[in-house]
Amino acid sequence: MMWKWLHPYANPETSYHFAGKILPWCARLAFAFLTIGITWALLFAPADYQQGDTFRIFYIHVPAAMLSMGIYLGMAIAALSGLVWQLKLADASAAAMAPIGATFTFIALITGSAWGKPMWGTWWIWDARLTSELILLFLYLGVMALHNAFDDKALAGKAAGILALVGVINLPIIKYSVEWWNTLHQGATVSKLGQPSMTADMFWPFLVCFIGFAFLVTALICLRFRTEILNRNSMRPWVRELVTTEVKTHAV
Amino acid sequence: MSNLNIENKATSTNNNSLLSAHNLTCIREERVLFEDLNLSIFPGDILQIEGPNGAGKTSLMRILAGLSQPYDGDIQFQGKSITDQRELFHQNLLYLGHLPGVKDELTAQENLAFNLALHGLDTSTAESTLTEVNLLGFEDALASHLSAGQHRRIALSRLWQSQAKIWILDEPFTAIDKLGVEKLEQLFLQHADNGGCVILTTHQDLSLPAERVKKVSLAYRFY
Amino acid sequence: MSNLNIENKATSTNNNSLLSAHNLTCIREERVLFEDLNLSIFPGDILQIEGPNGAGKTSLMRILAGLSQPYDGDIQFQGKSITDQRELFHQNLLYLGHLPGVKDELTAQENLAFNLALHGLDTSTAESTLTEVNLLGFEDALASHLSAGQHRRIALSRLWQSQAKIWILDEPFTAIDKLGVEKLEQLFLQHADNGGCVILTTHQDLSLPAERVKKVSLAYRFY
Amino acid sequence: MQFDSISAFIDMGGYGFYVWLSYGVSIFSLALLIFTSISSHKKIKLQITQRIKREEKLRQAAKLQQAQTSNDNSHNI
Amino acid sequence: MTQLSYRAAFALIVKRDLRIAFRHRDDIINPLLFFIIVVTLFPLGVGPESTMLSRIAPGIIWVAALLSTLLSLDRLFKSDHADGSLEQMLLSPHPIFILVLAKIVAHWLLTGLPLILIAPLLAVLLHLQESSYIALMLTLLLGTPILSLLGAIGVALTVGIKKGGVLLSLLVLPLYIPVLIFATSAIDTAGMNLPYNGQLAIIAAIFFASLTLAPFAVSAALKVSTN
Amino acid sequence: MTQLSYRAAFALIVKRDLRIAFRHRDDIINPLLFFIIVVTLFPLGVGPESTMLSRIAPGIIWVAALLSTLLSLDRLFKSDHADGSLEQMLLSPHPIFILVLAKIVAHWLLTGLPLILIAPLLAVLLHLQESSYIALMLTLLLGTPILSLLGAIGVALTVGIKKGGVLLSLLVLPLYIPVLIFATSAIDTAGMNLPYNGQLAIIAAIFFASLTLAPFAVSAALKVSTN
Ligand code: HEM
Ligand SMILES: Nc1ncnc2c1ncn2[C@@H]1O[C@H](COP(=O)(O)OP(=O)(O)OP(=O)(O)O)[C@@H](O)[C@H]1O
Ligand SMILES: Nc1ncnc2c1ncn2[C@@H]1O[C@H](COP(=O)(O)OP(=O)(O)OP(=O)(O)O)[C@@H](O)[C@H]1O
Ligand SMILES: [Mg+2]
Ligand SMILES: [Mg+2]
Repeated sequence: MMWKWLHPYANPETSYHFAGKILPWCARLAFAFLTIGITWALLFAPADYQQGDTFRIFYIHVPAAMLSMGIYLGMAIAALSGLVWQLKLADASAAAMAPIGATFTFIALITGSAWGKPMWGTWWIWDARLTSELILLFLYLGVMALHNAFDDKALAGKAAGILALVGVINLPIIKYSVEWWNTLHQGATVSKLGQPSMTADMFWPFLVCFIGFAFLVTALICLRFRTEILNRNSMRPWVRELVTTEVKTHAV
Repeated sequence: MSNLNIENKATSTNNNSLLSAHNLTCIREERVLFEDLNLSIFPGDILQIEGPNGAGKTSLMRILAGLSQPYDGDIQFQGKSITDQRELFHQNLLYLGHLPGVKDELTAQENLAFNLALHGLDTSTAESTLTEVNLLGFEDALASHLSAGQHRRIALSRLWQSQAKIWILDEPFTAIDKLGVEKLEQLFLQHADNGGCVILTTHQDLSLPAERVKKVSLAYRFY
Repeated sequence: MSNLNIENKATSTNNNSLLSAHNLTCIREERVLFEDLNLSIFPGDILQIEGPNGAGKTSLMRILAGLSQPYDGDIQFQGKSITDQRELFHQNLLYLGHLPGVKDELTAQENLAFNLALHGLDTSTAESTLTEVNLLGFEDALASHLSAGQHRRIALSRLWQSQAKIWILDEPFTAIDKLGVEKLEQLFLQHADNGGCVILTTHQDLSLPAERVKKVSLAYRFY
Repeated sequence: MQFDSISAFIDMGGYGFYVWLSYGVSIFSLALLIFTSISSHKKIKLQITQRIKREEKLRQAAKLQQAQTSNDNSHNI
Repeated sequence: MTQLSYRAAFALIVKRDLRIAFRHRDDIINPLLFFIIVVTLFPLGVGPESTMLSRIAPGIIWVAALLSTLLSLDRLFKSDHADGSLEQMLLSPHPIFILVLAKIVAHWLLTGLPLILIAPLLAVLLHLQESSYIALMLTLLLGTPILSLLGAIGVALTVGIKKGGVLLSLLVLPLYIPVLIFATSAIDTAGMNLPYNGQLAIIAAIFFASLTLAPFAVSAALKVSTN
Repeated sequence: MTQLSYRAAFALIVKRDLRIAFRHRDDIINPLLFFIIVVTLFPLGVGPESTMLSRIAPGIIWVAALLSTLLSLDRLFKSDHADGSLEQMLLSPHPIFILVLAKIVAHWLLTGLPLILIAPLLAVLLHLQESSYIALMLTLLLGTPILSLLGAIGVALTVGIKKGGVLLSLLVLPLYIPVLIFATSAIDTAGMNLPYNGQLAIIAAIFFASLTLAPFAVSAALKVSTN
């Protein structure tokens, strides 16, 4: 069933154009939501009664942290379908997601430690959540390095797909192990900064930011996905035609 | 298809072929090496794949052996796709590539014996087989202490014991001296006469009777 | 010395020889490969070292190039020992061994340009030189993406630009197709005519005029 | 509006450095990601056009070569 | 032609790998020496106080074990790939996962086992608490096979890549982290005379999971790498 | 034929090595990531308490630096030997120590330098004392070139040997120990707000000694290895 639905989009040319069509809309929506959301977060949202204005980091940190994990899940699903059903496009989308996910992981780490310094008095502690996020970054970098290491993009997709899957099996184990390890040595640090009960005037800017980031991610995936398709199909006639006509229209 | 010149084309319904390739296409680095190649090999055939450097001979041989996946197309062993009967196919296949697969840390004899055992063959004749390839006196020498040609001879010695029907040999004469080349050619002939087939590439001329050797030439395609 | 058959023996006082070997002995794994070998090469010579696999051709070539030390004996360049004038000798030497010395990470052109620059030669002609070895269109391809023969062609392309007098080439025709072999042979002839000399091994027959090619044959010694 | 003045906005209740560091790094890394994504898309297109041009050149060279070799052959025969 | 049984094919490959390693006996001794040297670097780097050393001893021993396994991973497929024997094995008429499993077992026999045997000595050097010794041995016994199994996936993925050396560590070390955490936590717990069955059970679970899954991942990866 | 000046030959080889590394950009990033990952393994192994981590931080950072340099040493001559380019360089009409020095400098630029740049970040992760930062940077600046120089000797000796990987560590790590000891002692001293010129002076002396002697040792070793 899924086959039937997927079939028209399993054609690289169709997917290329489809991604090209939704890309500008996602980009516009992302821009709109993010400008509103960030202005709201920085200027209009109230300061937290305990954490003061550092709470404004929340509006970036949490969406980034959530997306970093969501993208990994998406990448693993894409890699699985690439390996099992030999969908070449799934490999391409997995390849497109890795750098985006890595960037969001990086942002979550940096904003987290910039929040940690005023709140906990240190840039970094070896807390369960922090550590597993750091390891998530390593997993992303491994997948990216493997993608880069192969010249043949089809092979690279398969190899990186295997790694992404092994990583996804590992991820819950890591999370679990890190939590256990941490509680054994010292009390949970996270519970101390238990989530403040969020008020509506904090929740809405957060939601707007989150949606904005989600659209940005979609737009970026479309863009990189198109690049990957071109890279994998560069000897196809339709790619040649597309590129030459584009060059001509640019020249005119 | 303009550049392909295949003398023994066969329809895919012909089932007494040992190995057949159907509509093979190979693309490397965006260059099409060959396209819609069809090819059938029958017992008794000696098939030489010709072509200049970079034409795609090695790529074709690796695809035929099942080591690489073609961009498109399908390989059949006795009429069935090789992916569906990998183990049976490999029992009937002997492939030697540019790399001889000889371990430097083992002696000549150990190398041969391992290769034979891996294919379920009797290893007790390993020593006498090495004599066939002029390695008498080097049975116990580590492969790393042998010259380029002696090294390759270890790999080639498997041929004398092989019970595989299909031999795929990528430049088997590399670094082999003239006497050795002659001996190998005789062996190919004998193998073909016994109902096997040989697919090989070489840039040297074969001294086998011309009517025994079929040729496929791959031209060099620029785009 | 029973197994050596050296056609152009020269006394060691003969000083217009480009390269000469005096009483060379090489022992590998307690086996004497050759003993008291004397050998002189003059401008205009093309010297083919013959012998079956494992006779010691590569060992001899490496000793002549100064890469290995002989068990006994001495190599002289223009009458003086090469160890006393390493840099001058290396300016006049081009050695290509079994390993081509081509970096997989560099493109064909970068490989050639580096080799030329290392010997103080003009690198601007690198691109046109690659055309000589039929690598037109592959200048910017990474060497790792080329076929076995194309890979070796990159290494051989140096010959077209070389200003070294002495060429020592160990099986230069490995993996090279027929047209390529022909072109190389012409180049050797031209180099010899211009006052250089070529020392090479190959298991193929040379198609050069027999009177131009001098031969040294190393027999295989069992003890 | 939560802030009275621009300087209060920049100061962020004493946490300016941390807040602006977070926003700065985030915006910078996202901008970098967007930039590299766009530029690699352009680069791949450029590469393909270059390859098409080079193939054209090679095709002509091949034709020339073929013409020459067929001449040579006719001599031999 | 007789078809080899799975057992015979497995034994054949294990024997061959052991023979190659014993031919260069250094191959067995060197990872061990590396392990010892890395462990001894720490007292030199962090100072010789015994209370602190004994605190960090489990961590150091396990990190050194990870690194020394990592360095020896190359032996698994790399040299076989470089000289073409891997290709020949993939072309042999046996299921690939048998060959893969045999190579992994040989690797563990050559690197994991010696490591376990030498570990008590290093524990003495680092003043490990006496109550932790058994936990150390048990975690090593269950943990080092996991290192070989997961490492094999990394090697199989990078075997076709030139200079995969450091890339390999990037791929493999994150996968090793759970083993590291549970093992050191078990040893620490044992040091406090508390029961550590929980951690051991989890390590055992990881072991069985990787034993069943890794050979298939490795086979798939090898097919990709040698394409 | 014009003879290249020493300077030009030196620059030619440095440029080539940098280009090869930049071609696979991973070659620069990966040793760095290895460094980071190894450093993060320790907190996972020994536990997250910040006082203990800050005590052992200098040792961990330096041991990780040693190991990451060690792993990248292969790049120095190994691949050049495997494809025959080393032979060709030895046959070039230049003094060998020029070539050797050029390759070592390129190696340091590609591995030592990035390490120095990333070190402060890792120091943050390990809660290094604030007063130690400058000492950390200075010791790395003087120490990492020594690692490349001494490492080159080890690689040159093992380049002809198959699977020299772990043998290399055995040869090289003992040579690195003095650097490790003086560097960590300098950082510790700085952490106590005491002067550490003495240790720095010794490291500088080792640096100059190895700068003058190592290239010759390497040249001699290479000649033996390629015989
Ligand atoms: C480098 C440091 C940090 C990292 C790597 C990090 C990482 C994460 C991750 C992975 C999440 C999970 C998102 C999800 O469950 O979907 C998260 C959520 C969150 N983080 Fe952080 N964090 C860091 C520092 C901080 C600090 C210092 C604070 C506040 C004082 C903080 C507050 C939060 C909050 C409030 C959430 C949302 C919790 C939820 O809704 O589940 N984080 N962070
Ligand atoms: N690294 C080595 N260690 C020990 N002995 C060696 C080594 N290399 C070669 N030999 C011995 O030296 C002999 C000659 O080797 P060499 O490579 O010179 O032969 P060759 O004439 O070049 O042969 P081929 O035609 O096969 O290349 C070999 O038979 C071998 O026994
Ligand atoms: N690993 C690779 N990656 C990308 N492209 C490759 C690779 N190997 C070969 N190619 C490309 O495929 C083409 C054919 O290579 P192949 O090895 O099949 O040639 P061949 O006919 O065997 O040549 P030779 O006679 O030189 O061995 C080469 O020209 C090269 O452009
Ligand atoms: Mg080939
Ligand atoms: Mg030879």
